[in-house]
Amino acid sequence: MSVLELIIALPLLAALAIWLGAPARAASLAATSINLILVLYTAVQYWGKTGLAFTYSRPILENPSLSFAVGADGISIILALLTTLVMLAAIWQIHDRPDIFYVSSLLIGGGALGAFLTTDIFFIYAFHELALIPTFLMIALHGRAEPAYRKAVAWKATIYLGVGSLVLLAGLVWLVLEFSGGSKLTFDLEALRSQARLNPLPDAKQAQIFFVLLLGFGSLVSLFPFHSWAAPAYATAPTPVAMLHSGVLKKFGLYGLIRIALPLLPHGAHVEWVQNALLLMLLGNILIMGLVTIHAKRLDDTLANSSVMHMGYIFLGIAAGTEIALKGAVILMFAHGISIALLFGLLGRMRNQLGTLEYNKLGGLASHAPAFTVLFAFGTFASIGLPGLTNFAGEVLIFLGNFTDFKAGVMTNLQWTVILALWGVVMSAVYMLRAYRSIFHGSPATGLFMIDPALSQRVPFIMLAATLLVTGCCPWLLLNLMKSAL
Amino acid sequence: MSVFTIEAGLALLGLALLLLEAFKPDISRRTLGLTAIAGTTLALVLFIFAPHDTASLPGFIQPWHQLDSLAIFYKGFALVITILVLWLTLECAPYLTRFTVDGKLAEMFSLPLIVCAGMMWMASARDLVTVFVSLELVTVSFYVLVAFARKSAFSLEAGVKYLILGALSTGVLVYGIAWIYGATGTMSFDGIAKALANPATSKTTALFGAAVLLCGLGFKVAAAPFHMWVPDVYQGAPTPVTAFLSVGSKAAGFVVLTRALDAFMVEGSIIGSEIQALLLVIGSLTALLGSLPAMFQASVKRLLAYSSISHAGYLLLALACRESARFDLSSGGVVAFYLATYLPMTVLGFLGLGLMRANGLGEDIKDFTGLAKRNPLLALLMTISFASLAGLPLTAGFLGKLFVFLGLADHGYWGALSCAVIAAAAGFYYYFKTILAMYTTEGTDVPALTFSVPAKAVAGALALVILILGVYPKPLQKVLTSDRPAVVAK
Amino acid sequence: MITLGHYLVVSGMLFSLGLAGVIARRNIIIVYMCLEMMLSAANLALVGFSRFHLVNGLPDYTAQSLVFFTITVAAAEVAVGLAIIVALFRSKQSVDVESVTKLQG
Amino acid sequence: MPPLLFYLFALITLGFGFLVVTGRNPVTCALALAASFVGLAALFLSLDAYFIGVIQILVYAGAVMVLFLFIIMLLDIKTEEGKKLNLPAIVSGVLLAVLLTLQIAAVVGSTELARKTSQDTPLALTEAATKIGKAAALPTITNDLKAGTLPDAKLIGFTLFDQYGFHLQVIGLLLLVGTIGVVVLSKRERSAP
Amino acid sequence: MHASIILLLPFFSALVILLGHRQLKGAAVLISVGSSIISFIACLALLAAADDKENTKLLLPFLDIGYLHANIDVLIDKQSRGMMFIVSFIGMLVHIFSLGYMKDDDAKPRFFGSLSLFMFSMTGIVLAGNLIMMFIFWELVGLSSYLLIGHWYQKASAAEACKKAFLTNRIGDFGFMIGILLLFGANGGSVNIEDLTTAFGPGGTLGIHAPGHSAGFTTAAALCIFLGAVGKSAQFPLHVWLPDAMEGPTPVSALIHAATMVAAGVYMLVRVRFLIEASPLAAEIIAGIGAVTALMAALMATQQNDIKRILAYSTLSQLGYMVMAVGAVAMSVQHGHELHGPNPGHPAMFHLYTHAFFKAMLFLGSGAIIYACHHEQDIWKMGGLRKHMPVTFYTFLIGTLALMGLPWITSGFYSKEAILGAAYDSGCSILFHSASLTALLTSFYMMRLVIVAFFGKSRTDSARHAKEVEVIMLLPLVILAVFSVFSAWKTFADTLQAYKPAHEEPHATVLFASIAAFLIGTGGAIYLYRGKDKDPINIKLFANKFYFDEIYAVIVRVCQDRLAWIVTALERVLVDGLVARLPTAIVARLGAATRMLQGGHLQGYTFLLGGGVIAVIYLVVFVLPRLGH
Repeated sequence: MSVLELIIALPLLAALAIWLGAPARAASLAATSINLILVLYTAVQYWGKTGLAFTYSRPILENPSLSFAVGADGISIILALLTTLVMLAAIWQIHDRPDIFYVSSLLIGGGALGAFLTTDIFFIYAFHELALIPTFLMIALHGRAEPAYRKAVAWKATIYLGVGSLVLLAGLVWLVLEFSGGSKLTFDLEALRSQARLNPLPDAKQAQIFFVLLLGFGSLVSLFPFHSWAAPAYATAPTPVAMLHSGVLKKFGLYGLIRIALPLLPHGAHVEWVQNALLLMLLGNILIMGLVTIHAKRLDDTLANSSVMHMGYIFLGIAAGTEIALKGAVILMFAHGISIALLFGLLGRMRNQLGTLEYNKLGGLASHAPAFTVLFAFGTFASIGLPGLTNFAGEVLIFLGNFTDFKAGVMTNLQWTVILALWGVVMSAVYMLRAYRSIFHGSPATGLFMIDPALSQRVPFIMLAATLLVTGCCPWLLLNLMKSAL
Repeated sequence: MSVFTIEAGLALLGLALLLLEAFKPDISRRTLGLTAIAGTTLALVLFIFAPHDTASLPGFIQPWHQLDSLAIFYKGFALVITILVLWLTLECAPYLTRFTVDGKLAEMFSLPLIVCAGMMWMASARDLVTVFVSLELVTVSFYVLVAFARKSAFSLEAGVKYLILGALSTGVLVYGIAWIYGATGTMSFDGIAKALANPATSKTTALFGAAVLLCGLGFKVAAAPFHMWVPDVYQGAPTPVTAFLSVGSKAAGFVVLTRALDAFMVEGSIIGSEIQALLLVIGSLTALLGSLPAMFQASVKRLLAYSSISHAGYLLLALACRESARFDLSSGGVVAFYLATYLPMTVLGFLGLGLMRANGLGEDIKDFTGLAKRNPLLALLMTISFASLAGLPLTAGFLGKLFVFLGLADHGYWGALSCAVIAAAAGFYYYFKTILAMYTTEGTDVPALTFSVPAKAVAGALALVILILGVYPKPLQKVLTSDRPAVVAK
Repeated sequence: MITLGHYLVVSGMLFSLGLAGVIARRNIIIVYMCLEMMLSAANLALVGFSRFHLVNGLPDYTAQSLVFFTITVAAAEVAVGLAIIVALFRSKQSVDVESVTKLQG
Repeated sequence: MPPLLFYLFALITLGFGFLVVTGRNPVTCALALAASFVGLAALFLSLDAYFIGVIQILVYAGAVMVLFLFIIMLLDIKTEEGKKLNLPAIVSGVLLAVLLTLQIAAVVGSTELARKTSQDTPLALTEAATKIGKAAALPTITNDLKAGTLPDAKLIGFTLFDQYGFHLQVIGLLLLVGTIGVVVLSKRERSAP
Repeated sequence: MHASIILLLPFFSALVILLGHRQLKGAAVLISVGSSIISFIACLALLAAADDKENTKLLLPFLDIGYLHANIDVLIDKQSRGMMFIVSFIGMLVHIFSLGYMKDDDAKPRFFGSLSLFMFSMTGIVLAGNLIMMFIFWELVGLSSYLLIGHWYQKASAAEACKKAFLTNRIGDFGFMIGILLLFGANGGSVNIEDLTTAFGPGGTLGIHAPGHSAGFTTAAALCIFLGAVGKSAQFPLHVWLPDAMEGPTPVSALIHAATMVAAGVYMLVRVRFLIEASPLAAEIIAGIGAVTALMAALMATQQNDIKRILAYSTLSQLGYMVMAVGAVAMSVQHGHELHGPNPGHPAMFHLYTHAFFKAMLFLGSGAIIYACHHEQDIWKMGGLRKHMPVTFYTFLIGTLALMGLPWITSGFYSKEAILGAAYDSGCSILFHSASLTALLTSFYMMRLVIVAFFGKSRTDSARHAKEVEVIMLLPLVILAVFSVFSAWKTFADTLQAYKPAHEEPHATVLFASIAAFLIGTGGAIYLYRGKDKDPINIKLFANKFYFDEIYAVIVRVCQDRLAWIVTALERVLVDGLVARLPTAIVARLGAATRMLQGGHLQGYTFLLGGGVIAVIYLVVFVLPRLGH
């Protein structure tokens, strides 16, 4: 028994309890709060350590060797922390909704925790899929649009994610076959890793497998051009689902690339054609989606598209593959998760109170709801990448990480990409500030009225904003958890 | 008590029940059904404790029957599905009787026992004659069962279609047997394998025989392009019979197919590689032809029929991937594993359908609307069943698919793997369409559904099996770990 | 001289003829007859092969046993089949294959 | 069998078979099928399968065909006259038949065994008498063999009851199931007229 | 120790106010002002403890992995100490001034909180020991500037202005970051200013004579870094935000948009002057941009009517001056002119230092006027204020004279002369001429402002009823006026560690040009504007700021919004179409087609079955064996 098993099981058990009739809000809040404490406890325990900790394995199949193996290193703990924080916030902010909101939030969160804290490829994959079902159902059933539209949106997301998962599965299977070595197939990540260290594959083959994994993981993370599910899905999804999926679950693809693809295929991402393809795709995310976001006329569109756009930076970190860049990518994953969850959470409240999110109908909300405005500003400026909030630390590490092997006068494709990507930072300021300006600045629009949330309703958002601030000012808090080289 | 005695006893019990009904017409169907269930359960218990080796069989049967792990597994499988089908028949009786003559169901309880015995014999057959006679016993029984609710136009139509196409396939099968016999001079699988490993055997003749034989067997397992009877017959047949067909009959077909392929693809076989290629083509085609039309089905029962075709495709692909040295679940094992996982999820699906019919509902997707509100438990169980059919991780269905994919990738059959992946992706769509309907709340304010405690218990148990196998497949693997000699196509 | 091939070709032609009938005819009873023809064709092939796969200088009686079983099975199938056809006729007043097209799609 | 006879019976088999496929009247078809089976039985005989030949006539041409006729009469099925022919079905049926025949012919052509004639592979009856193993326990068989005649029915009987006892039982069960099926499927409902 | 107080005190002040501004109310003001005063005292202590030994020390960890050490480490040397004094001193005065100016504002806590945030960020820039830290605070001053400009966010113009300021700065930061990345990469992972100085210095790995030196790279890096300064110091072509930034409260304009933040660009350029000195092309471009900005802004200033805008353009112009000085100095160094003594100074920094005092004073003075005139900002609606607000007038006049560079008396004269000297030494006569012309224009428009606003008769009621402002606002004015005059004097400058260049006898031409510019400009203004109620000159091009805003609006519309529209449409049609819709449509078609096989007709099924058998036979018997399976 490992504490991680408890962490994974708690939300799922709470969901079961609610289904069996336990009071939804109390049960889910209790479970997530305990979970947060547990994750913080593991973080403290892990502080300064390296390698996998809290490992425990329960074999479930001999050959191919599958086991329910848990274990966490810094990345897992950071993402688990992200999950529990967002989950607590998402659940806390649910207000006057049917029980299924709590259940699905718990399932999505529990699935994400499972994916981040297990070390067997089989379960990593499985838990992610588990979390996708409630996402799909919630968008289709409780999305914020006409039934026909939201169902179409849910389908689009599901088909993309489903096909992406299958491609991913193919890639994972390929990995397992290549790296299982001698006589037995194994899904154990550690075993595969040691095999990969002993007998690395030829670069050309690494590149092929990496590319398959990239497509699979990529479509889960809305890598351009497999992104068109994301924006409508987030814009339509019920608030907790939008928070949890865009904040947490989406990070799974990136986690997989960092955790599975890169260690096993260290040269895969650097073979020229793969790298160029990846760079083109992530530039698509940053530049094209940046422009698309600029074009957005509603807050939900802006946030949803920006969430797609920001993935490009994390991919940039993965493309660089240097230690600094990868750690930056992890920090940015954390940061983006918190900030986008914060924004989606606030957006949900706005939608409830105002009934519209169109910029040309909004204005001057800062006068009515100052606390709300401050919270939103945290999200906005975090998205923009303002120093002092976590996103900046991640982005700057990614950029720096791309320049660690810079030879004066010779720019590689990677470095040119960074420069183009930097322009995306400008674009994100453009659309976020435009949004902020249209919503909060100016004179209050007639007929729209919004008040600050009650203090108890503010707590989840304050918690997220505070996280952004604390880890933004002290990113070494996160870095210290990632002492082991990636 | 030898396994054969149990099987014979089962068949005799079927006969006895028939006689009972004939001479005591006023016997309640409940008694009949429970007797049948009790008998089959007893058989299952006895079977579990019976000696599991060929030597324990009566001497006269030993040339024709074998008891390897595959046979043991399938026999158990057949008994379990029979119990479930009998029980399902009892559950569905209220509406089934509306379509049967005089509201009688007696044969619905006795014939499955005979079918079960037939399937068990098929499972251990060592030669084509045994295969033929036990297969025909099963088929003819199914002719009757499919058309049993003959007052329903659908059931009757299904019966006619199954009859004509089934007889056609029997013809093809016998013709294939004839040619295989012609090519090899023998009808026992061992002999065929030996002859095929001998380069002097005429390759063309053997190929022709094998191809025709596989066409005949392909019909039984719903392999494309011999699958087109499946949707119509599954949809038209009474739901318990459909479950029986789609699980029991198909499983039996796959056993025979496994045995035939073991012979055809024996090491050094002159036709091994062609047969393997054929399996890949047919398997891919089956997976696709099952999945693609399923996306447009309005009837869940028909949808499940298409899904069963698609699953047959994966199973065929699994058969195409002969043993991998790195893989304990050799191809027969993967097939067995897949079927073992396929049993609870399919039966659970049909069970749900049957329960809905028993509550006076239809079988269309729209009838599932709001099920989560009307009966949350049933909705959850159906969700588990469909999720597993779709191959969602942490359910049993995923592991089966995973092993198939592993096998295909291990051999580098990328084309077939792509087809399988496309089919699985389409599968996501249609299963989730149904799941979505269940949780849709808008629409009519419909009354709650109720169903009996045993129904809950059985359905819950099936769902639990799906979930447990999904996360803890080790025990099943132990059962299946093959003691059969490795056969590798070269 | 008459070789085994001759028999096999006759068997094949009979089988094909049956198949053609099964596909082309609309009367289910006739379709069923054609099916019987196909089974018989298969029997012919079996018997032909059994004559030429001599066992101890005698025809191979295992194959002929199968033929025996086939004929019996065919008889049983015919019985059941005709019963179904009768039931169909009773319900539709027709034995045309086009009377059973409700299940489709 | 002399070639001429073979061709004659083959022609009968196939010709009447053709009539089955093309006949407009079900009764004609049934009778043609019976005739075709008689031809087939003759071919069986020519392959030294006397018992099978006889069974073919008894069971098929006799029982089965009578059953067919009986049902046709019972149902009073009219000819297909007046009904339009399903041309595509006919064309495709013919096409498939032709293709299949060609394929089978090609396979036969490349089968070594198919070039053998009965003369090439004569039955070795007397030698067989010493080699028939368990069947030797039945003196009639050995005697017949020694006498140079083929104790066809005896040998089949021996095979069936010695080796295929189990299968025979299964077939019996199958026939029983068939019987039950017929009863279930064709019995009239008691309540309804 | 002092450094951490200076840096962190405002941070905590900002944090406390931000978190509890609803609860704190008046206390927020006290916290903020108090923290600014304590900072100032700490800063004085820093000056007192001054020694010339430069030292970088780690204050706080930030990002420290591998060979990346991007931490909060402070570099305390003469340049930062001097700058720190300016920041904390003017900051403190502005805090005090705001006590009066913002007295009636509802959102006072927010204002003071933002001000504290600004103090924190600006301190960070000044003390930054490495470029990443500088970038961090660079962005943060952008934020505080955003917050303060948008203080009255209800006004659409303020809301637009703050957005514009932030975004324009972002473009500059884009370049800055690239520059940092280039240096980071080239210098093997360190962007520590001292390390970089060594690397670019003689014998360094990146210096002009080093084997790895690449002119292109150095120029690129220098220009990228410079782009940051272009944004922050509002140089052409990114100057457009600064005039709009006057939408913020006037104390903010004084502190941020005149004295300190906008000067951060210059400060930073002087910090990395080794880089500019390593690239002749970059030096020329920088000097050129500075000169263009200076001249252009001066021209625009001549036709503005809003008192704050005139001062804003003046600021622009002076910033251009400083930037030009940076370039010019680098050019002269490249020509072998050695500026660095044991006590290096820099004309740009020196001008920054003097300019900070008098420009802050001018802004605060204008603030006092605006406050007194009930937020009237048009100088043509003022007039005659000399009598109503004598203290303000005299201090304002002193500031003006300092800005104009009243020879030998005011501090402005010395620093301007130093810059003119540098321009002269750069060997580029255009620089010198344009700088002289700018000086002339400066005198002209400032005199115009003074005459129109303070002399003549009051033209509106608000001007007529203007009263002298309260003491708390006058106090900073007076103090600053003193500094405006004396700050360039040796004792002062040495004590305050101004970055004054080692004194050289000014060249006669420079002296002459300086004085001539002062005289001609002043004379022209007096001649043209004395006693006028209306502007006698009307040059649309200048009044409309060379139409930059309009041109940029078109560029934004075409290059961004229209492009965004097109890209969005393409994304929907192409990407979504090709990746999502097309495959879905194909699969759906296939599905429908396969469904047709299932027509329900028995004959069709038998056909398919038979056909299937034939196809399988064909495949297995006739095709596969030939394929060599």
